[in-house]
Amino acid sequence: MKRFNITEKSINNQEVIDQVVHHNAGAISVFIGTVREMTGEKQTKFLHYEAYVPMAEKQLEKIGIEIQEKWPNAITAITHRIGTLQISDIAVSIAVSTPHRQDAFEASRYAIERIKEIVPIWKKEHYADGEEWVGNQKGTKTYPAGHPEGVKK
Amino acid sequence: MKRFNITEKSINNQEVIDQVVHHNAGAISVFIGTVREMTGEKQTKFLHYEAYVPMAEKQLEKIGIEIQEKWPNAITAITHRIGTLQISDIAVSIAVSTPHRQDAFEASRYAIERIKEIVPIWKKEHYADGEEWVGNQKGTKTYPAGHPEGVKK
Amino acid sequence: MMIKILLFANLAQQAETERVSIEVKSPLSVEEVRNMLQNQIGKLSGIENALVAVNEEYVDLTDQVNDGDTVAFIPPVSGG
Amino acid sequence: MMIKILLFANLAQQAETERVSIEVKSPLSVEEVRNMLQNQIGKLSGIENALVAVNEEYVDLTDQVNDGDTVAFIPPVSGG
Repeated sequence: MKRFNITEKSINNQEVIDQVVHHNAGAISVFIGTVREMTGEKQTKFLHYEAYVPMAEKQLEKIGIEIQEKWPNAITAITHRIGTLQISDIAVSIAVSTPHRQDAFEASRYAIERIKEIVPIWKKEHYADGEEWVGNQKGTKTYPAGHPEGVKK
Repeated sequence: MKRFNITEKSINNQEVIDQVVHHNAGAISVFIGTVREMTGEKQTKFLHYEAYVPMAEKQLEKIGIEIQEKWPNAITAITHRIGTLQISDIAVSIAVSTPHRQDAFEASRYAIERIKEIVPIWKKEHYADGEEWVGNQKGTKTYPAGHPEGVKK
Repeated sequence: MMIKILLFANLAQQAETERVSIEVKSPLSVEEVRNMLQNQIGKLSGIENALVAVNEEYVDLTDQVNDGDTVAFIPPVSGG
Repeated sequence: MMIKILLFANLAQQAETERVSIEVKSPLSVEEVRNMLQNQIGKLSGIENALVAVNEEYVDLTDQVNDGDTVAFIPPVSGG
């Protein structure tokens, strides 16, 4: 299994975790994103994710490298699912192991924030009353330079 | 399976996670404590955990209640293993689900910190060159009142 | 020379395709590719907010695109 | 009246037992139990840093212990 993986299959958390187990790790922080039914008054029926797969896997790998630079000895594995997902399905599973727990929490949080910034994956919400591409499609945030901040070219 | 559990068996993370999956959860933060080999120059051969089991389970349950008070809609499950553990074995697995990810991270971190404060579990390190009960056995921290701060009687 | 263009999410939906090829005479900038694309298939609402990647790496609008390159327009991402 | 005492970790190791019973004539404080215990089995180093639980709930040193209660001396915990 790849440590940085986009898949159409359902995600097995333990397979993601297994890739970061290490004899000098004392802590593993796992973040699992699941499909939530209610967002405010809006009811999600199901989701559809699409990705620019080869680039998305490269960007996930970059996040792993960024984490290793910021938290030495951290080991990261990330799997993101694409396709149609039902309520409670796992969209993403991130595992980071570190010698001490503080770093594991920080790095795992960093990973999910970075995914939402730089990894080419898009979510379409299918609500009870319509559908919508999620994210900042309306252009309130712009990237004059053509790339997000902090992205190494 | 109990949501707050002390066990002598090896821990299955997914069983812990399964207990917090919820249709209105968008995030699950899982913390896994594993046995680390090196701490500074000291090499751990194996660990032994003991617990005051019925009270430890009650205290874990209290942590779950505290979390629900601090982060409404959070659901918590915690399993801690006791007995003899080898390098990389899972000592504790904590899962917290919440609607949004910020709360999941905070609550899961809170849970592990509280375990280290109020749950009657003790760890004995068996090093290459001796053994030692871990924790503040030397009395640099004292509890004049007989109980730790923030414990509800 | 030939440039391959990839579109995603709402951009692909508007274009009714995920792949477009454009024929150009000489190397040009990312921004020029963006203009040529819309001359060819029509205005794509929101494309000015899309990130751009050439051969799977993010680039600046002023970077140059060469023969055979793949230019991807990446609307604001929403994974996780 | 009879009071059950539980010891753990380094305290159990020193006492060479995890369970002690003490016989008393009238209800007494947690602190008095701690003193009586050490009168009976000898000084336990570090017991003054132990938390105390009666019937599985943390208590204060001044709280009262009654017939049949279980008093647990809980050295600084180190789970997780």
